Amino acid sequence: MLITCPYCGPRDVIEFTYQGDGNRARPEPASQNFEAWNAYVYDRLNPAGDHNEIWQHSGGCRAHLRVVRNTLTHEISSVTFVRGHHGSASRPEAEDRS
Amino acid sequence: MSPRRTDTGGRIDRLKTIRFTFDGTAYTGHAGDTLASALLAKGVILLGRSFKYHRPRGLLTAGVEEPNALVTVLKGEVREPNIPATMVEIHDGLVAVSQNRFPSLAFDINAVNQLGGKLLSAGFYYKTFMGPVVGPLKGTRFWMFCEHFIRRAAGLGSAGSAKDTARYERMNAFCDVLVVGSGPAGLMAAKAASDQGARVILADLEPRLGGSANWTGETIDGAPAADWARRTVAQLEGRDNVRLLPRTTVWGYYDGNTLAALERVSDHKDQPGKGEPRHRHWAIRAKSVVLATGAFERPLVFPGNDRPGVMLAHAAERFANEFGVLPGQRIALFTNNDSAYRAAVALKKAGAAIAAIVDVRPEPSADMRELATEAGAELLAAHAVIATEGGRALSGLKLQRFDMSNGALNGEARSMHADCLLMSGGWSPTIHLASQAGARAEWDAARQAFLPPKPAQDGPVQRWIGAGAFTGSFSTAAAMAEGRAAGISAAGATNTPAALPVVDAVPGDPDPAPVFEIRASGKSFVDFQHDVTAEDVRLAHREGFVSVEHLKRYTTLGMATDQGKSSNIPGLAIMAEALGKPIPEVGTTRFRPPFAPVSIGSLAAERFGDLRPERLTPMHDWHLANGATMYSAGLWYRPMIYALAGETVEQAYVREARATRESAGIVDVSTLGKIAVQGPDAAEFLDRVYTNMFSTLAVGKARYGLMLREDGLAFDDGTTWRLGEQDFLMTTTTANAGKVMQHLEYFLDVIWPDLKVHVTSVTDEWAGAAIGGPKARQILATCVTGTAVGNATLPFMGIVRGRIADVPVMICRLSFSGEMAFEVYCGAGHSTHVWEALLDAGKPFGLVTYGLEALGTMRIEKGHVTGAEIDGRTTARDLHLDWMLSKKKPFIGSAMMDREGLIASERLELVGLIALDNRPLNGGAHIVEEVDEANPHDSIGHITACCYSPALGKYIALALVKGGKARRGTRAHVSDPLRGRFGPVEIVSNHFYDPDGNRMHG
Amino acid sequence: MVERQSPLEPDFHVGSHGNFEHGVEVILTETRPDSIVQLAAWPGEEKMLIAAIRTVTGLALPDGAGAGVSDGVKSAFGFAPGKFIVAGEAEGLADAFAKVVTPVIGTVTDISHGRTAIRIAGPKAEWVLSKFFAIDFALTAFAVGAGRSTVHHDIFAQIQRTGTDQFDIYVFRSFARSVWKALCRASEEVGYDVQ
Amino acid sequence: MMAEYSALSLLANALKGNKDWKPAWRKPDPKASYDVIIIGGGGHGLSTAYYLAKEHGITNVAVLEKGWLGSGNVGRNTTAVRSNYLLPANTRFYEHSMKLWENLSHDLNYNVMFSQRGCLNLAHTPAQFDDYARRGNAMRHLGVDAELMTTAQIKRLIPALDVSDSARFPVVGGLMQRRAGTARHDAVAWGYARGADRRGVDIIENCEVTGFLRDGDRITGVTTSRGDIRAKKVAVSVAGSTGRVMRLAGIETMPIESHVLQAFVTESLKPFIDTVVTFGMGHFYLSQSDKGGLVYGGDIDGYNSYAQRGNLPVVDEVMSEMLALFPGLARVRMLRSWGGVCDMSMDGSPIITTGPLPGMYLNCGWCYGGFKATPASGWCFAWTIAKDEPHDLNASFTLDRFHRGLVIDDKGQGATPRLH
Repeated sequence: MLITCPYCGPRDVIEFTYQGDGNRARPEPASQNFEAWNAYVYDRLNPAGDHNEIWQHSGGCRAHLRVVRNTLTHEISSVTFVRGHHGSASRPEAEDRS
Repeated sequence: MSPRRTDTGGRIDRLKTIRFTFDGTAYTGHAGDTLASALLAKGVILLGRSFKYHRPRGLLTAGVEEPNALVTVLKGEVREPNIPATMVEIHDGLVAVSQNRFPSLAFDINAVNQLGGKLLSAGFYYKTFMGPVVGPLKGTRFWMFCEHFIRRAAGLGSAGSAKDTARYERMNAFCDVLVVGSGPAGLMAAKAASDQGARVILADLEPRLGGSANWTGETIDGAPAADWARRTVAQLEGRDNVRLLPRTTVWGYYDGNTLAALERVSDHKDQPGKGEPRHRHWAIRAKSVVLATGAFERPLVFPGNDRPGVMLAHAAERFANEFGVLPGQRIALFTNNDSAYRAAVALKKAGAAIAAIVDVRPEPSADMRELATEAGAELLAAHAVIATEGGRALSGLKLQRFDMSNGALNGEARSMHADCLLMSGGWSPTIHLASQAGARAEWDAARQAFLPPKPAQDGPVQRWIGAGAFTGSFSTAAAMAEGRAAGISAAGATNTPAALPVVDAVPGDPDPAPVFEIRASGKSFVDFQHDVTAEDVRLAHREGFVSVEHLKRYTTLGMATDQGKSSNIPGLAIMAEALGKPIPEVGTTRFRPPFAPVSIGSLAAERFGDLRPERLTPMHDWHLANGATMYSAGLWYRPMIYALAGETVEQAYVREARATRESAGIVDVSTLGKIAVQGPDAAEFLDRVYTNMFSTLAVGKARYGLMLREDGLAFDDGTTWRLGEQDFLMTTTTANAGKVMQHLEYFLDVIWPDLKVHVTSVTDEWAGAAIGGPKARQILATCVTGTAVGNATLPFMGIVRGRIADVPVMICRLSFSGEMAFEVYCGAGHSTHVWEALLDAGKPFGLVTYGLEALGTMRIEKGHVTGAEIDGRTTARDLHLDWMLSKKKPFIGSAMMDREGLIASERLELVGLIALDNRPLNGGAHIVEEVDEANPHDSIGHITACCYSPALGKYIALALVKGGKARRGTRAHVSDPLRGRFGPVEIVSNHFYDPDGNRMHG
Repeated sequence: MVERQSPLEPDFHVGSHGNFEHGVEVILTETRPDSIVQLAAWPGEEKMLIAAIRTVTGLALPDGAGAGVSDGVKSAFGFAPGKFIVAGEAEGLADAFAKVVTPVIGTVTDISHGRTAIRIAGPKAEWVLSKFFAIDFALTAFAVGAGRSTVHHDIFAQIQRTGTDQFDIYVFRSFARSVWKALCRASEEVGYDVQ
Repeated sequence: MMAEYSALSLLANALKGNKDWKPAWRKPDPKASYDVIIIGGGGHGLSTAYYLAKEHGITNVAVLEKGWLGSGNVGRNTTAVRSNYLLPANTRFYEHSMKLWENLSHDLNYNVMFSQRGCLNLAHTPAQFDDYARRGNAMRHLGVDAELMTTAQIKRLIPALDVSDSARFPVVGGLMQRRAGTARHDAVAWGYARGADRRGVDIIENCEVTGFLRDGDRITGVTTSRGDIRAKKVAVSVAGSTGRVMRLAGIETMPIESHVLQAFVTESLKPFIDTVVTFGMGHFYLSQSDKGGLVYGGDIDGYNSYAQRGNLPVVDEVMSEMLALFPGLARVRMLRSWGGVCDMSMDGSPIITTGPLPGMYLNCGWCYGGFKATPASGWCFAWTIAKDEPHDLNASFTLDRFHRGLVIDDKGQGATPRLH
């Protein structure tokens, strides 16, 4: 499986660490809404189909990526930085050279 | 030259003689021979024994799909079992032996299994061996008794335990177009794609590229097809955008067009070159893939079809044309299609006598009749072979008239003499890789075969393109046209018409008659290696195992080393007939990697003999040179003890710990995780990450911190030093360094992207030496320049910068040992220099080096926790660290840490233990209220760490015990049935030694 | 100043090794720069940081992910969004950057001791590296000067292409000896020199 | 009622050319309603049906299987059976399973080839040896067999194992459970199917559940590809597809992720190893099937998947660990690999419970442990369905334990399924 890192370009899955379900919303740090906390920590959508998930390019630029991947076919339809990197030094080199 | 060897033709070099042995007998062959062709040339017909009935078997095929002729190749003590003789290239000194026979291939005791016959029918073992309900053999015992013998009768070759001395390697490759298969279609594809400037890789599992061009005897552009192939290969070799990979089996089609291939680099050589691997494991990331993998010929199912001397028609053609070997002198053919006629002619040309062509079809075409005449063969249309004769080698066969409309046999049976019978049951495209890629095969009634799906126009991105026999285009001309087109579009260009090489091929209709089995009395084999007969398939049907997967699993059809390459379709056909359904409704199995068996060594590749890298501290060589016994901790190596001559481990660590508490000791702490936390929001970030406050920490001071997981359980601990307003140095435990780093990065990237904080691993930047003991400060005073180290300048948890032996150092006064102690950090490249300077300064004060054991001993005496206590199941409260849980702010885990399960009484809590019987304790021992050595029960906890405490003069331990805090001052017992250690202990506080910390505050 | 100790010492054997009788196709060495600095810009401040690199080193770092430059003495390349490695044969590069890279722009982290730089050069350098790293080393995909962050199992590596057939590999010091031994072994097939 | 299987019936049939064997189970059409519907014709669903009939006399039961019977993980696992867990809740449950295994072939009149050849966990550092001692002692304090082995004893038991000091991770000892072993996985599914069928249970293949029939909150049946079927009780036993089926009932999230786990088998070999062995410095387990193939596996691929196909990194990792233990196997060849979809729960332990909706019963979250659990899982689930309350053995395998902080985390990894 290849994941196209917005910074590093297409890389083998061996370079990435799976960080799980990207739909989970972490409550405000001070929140006392325990149901929300429990849902955030333990409950998963786990869809059969497109899955919004987080991967860290731990064996590369170490950025966290928001990936939409089909759990039935492993087809990846989109990869973006979780944290916006608007800086010009974040464009894939490939684009600059093609 | 042997009588079976033709004088000319083929890929072999008749001038080069190769010497090898098979089952201890010396043979000769020629360069270019496979073990199969060389033995066949010598008239060796019997090459193996079948799995279940141990029936004698000869060659069925000439290639990778061979189910019968499996051998073990020996390289000294190292064994390579189950290799098809058809895939072994002979070289001088090759040693091969046959398998699954005792005492010999010719006489095999287990052949008695054949008498078992119907008793050993499919699935018989599920119905018996259950044994008596009572007595010594009840339960599983009787089965295990039988199993012992069954296991020894089963199995093919033997694996060895001698370490393979060969080298294996990985190769990561990237290309625009990967072409799998180098037949006419593949060669055309590679050529066309490379013409477009694409980066091309062409792989073929055979040593010689060219595929069918090497043996069909057809001519291309007026020259023998084999010559055309050679010319084209030479052309491609010259292009630097093309990589040719002969002897390379593309076996796996993984996600994202990642394909796995096995290159047999040096198996065919007497000796590999210096540093040359035996196998290379290619991971190929291809933009697009051309599958030109050809097709497999199918056997016909009839009584005695497994007798040595019965072979697939194209295999005989290959042996004759590619290796110059005749599989027999007097040959008969049995077919349901035209392709066998070409084989008949080829063998005739090669010098064999063709006894007859037996064709199940009533009216072979005029072309075929002509070919039969050309082959000098009697053509028996509407006939079938109903039996074969001979012992361990074919001597003749029986025929009868056959009506393919109803499968009926009629008329007089007739015998015929022949020493070789060639069969052809039609062809099945090699769609395995496409199937791995997720393609659903489609049944083609005309071809009587599953074909790959046609590329969908509006479908998703086309990952692969097919060409040649793979798509069901069995004619060479069509294959070449498809190959060229596939190569061009794979390269992303548009196809333009161009003149194609002119093929002069033997005529033939690609569609076989829908005949798979001749039903007559006697064992008719479907899966040759596993001895699955047509009757077994019908039995599976009778018992309801009718879905294709049940058929496979119940009869083991297609589960042998050939994975059913030649048996799947005949098996399906017989089941379909039993069900009265068309074949596609029985279904086909999804093929899974690998296409053909792959050496495990190649998959381990560079990690064979080197599973994990060694992680070394900067003082590693010094430790080794100075008598340290090293301890493997994760990937790190750390000194365990520095034993003096004759010392036991306990004596050594007791001496080291005692000396440290009496004067001073020094230990390498470079493995501690170190993370630079920098930026305007660094302090705020640490407040959120740690349970306690860090924003209040003054510059030049350090603080002990505790982290929880989101779920509220303890995660990691360590000290963090504030080096500047926006600049912190965090330390973590050695084991969790990587996990903590990812934890921090996750929160910064995903949860709090607004925080301006950078985290960087600087574990390897700093070497660390912890020096502790009553004399520690004096020692520093004598060697540190540029700063004072007294209480005023360097109070507890203070940090100063100075120099030792002209090297800049950073010193923090903190203590794990419980003594007055300092951690001295310097650039890793200067570590040994500083370490030795400290030792020199320490000599007059009796400074000793100490290792992990003494470190552990002193931490147990102090009751500090490590990974043994922070084990992912304990809370801060369980470890009496609740004083660190800030009430002033939320932090990671704060919302979850008070859930009912985490604050329940009866949780395991940290306590100290003192052995009342003054005997050593064991890690992992359990704690009970009442000892019951006979049948231990009611554990209330376990020991996490233990030692002999020189400070207390007792054997002590840390333990996690149910409601432990409340049990302090009470008695319990260790219960360690695994090691027979039982005895009384006193439960005490985990702070055994200097609980008020007077010594370290000093 | 005290000479720095190389983590490779016991396994650093100058000379020809492996299949060198058939020609040496790879040269392995340790570049030992005095300074290796990691620079990281806050989002949006990358251009300022690139300017700072020019001020301190005179290197004109091209903009763009993974872009880099090397003048033979000093090198700089991007390895992550807004993050750069600068290496040079001068002590105290970190201090020099600390003066120029203000907290508004980003952070400076000295890793001069923490990383070991191994250089592999020669016609078979790509071939040998491809035995370990799953990235495309072809010149068309990996330009001279450019940088890459990648990994071989447990070993994280930052690689800069400092020539058509020359690569500088930055690895964590504690892993350097394992990496070195693996590279030597993998080069035996093609014959190699240690210099 | 079909004939008992025995050496005699085998002989009698052989003499008649094996023409009289009857189907191992009927292929009935679904009735309009049942007392209990079990969704999932895998090992757990079939054993649940079997014990409902055998232990509780509930025989008006249908097992609905979407594809072919046993097509899920019962036909895809590496067949190890053991009860060597650390935490009491797991140890007790798996030990109950072990006791059922020990009599299963007789109970089912079907040879499931349960072979108690032992399971050995290798330790590679003194600290790990103590960890295994803690686990072994925990087992012993619950009456489960366990013993520590020295390196020398291990070398005698597994001659091919590399126990040299030069190994990257030398073997310093191990934890052995003698009563552990392996079984023939398909036979377990077929044996339970035949056993349930003989007691009147309808096993309905190629019958996909497409939705739930409800009366308000209450589940009253299912809609299927073969029509609507009503039932007093509907039990869900579809580990691997739990998320998909629960979604049909309107339950969007679960404390479960579906992950693909790969397994491998080598070509058939003469007897090479007589026990199940696991590596302590990675994730690797190996045994040898009676046909001679070495059956082995490692970690899940580590990302959500329902695809039953894995990728290369795990393949390479597993083979590397295999050769670290058995360097003599480098030239032996991997014959086949496949993938199964695991229900990875948030603490690595299973869920067997009533609910979460009225009329519904749930069995899921088996992680790596499903096959060995097959008998006890069905036994406990049948009890829970019949009595509308859990048995002591599965009382702690609830769905709400996560939120309440009552997790059963044998590995101590927290809510990170890829680490369990």
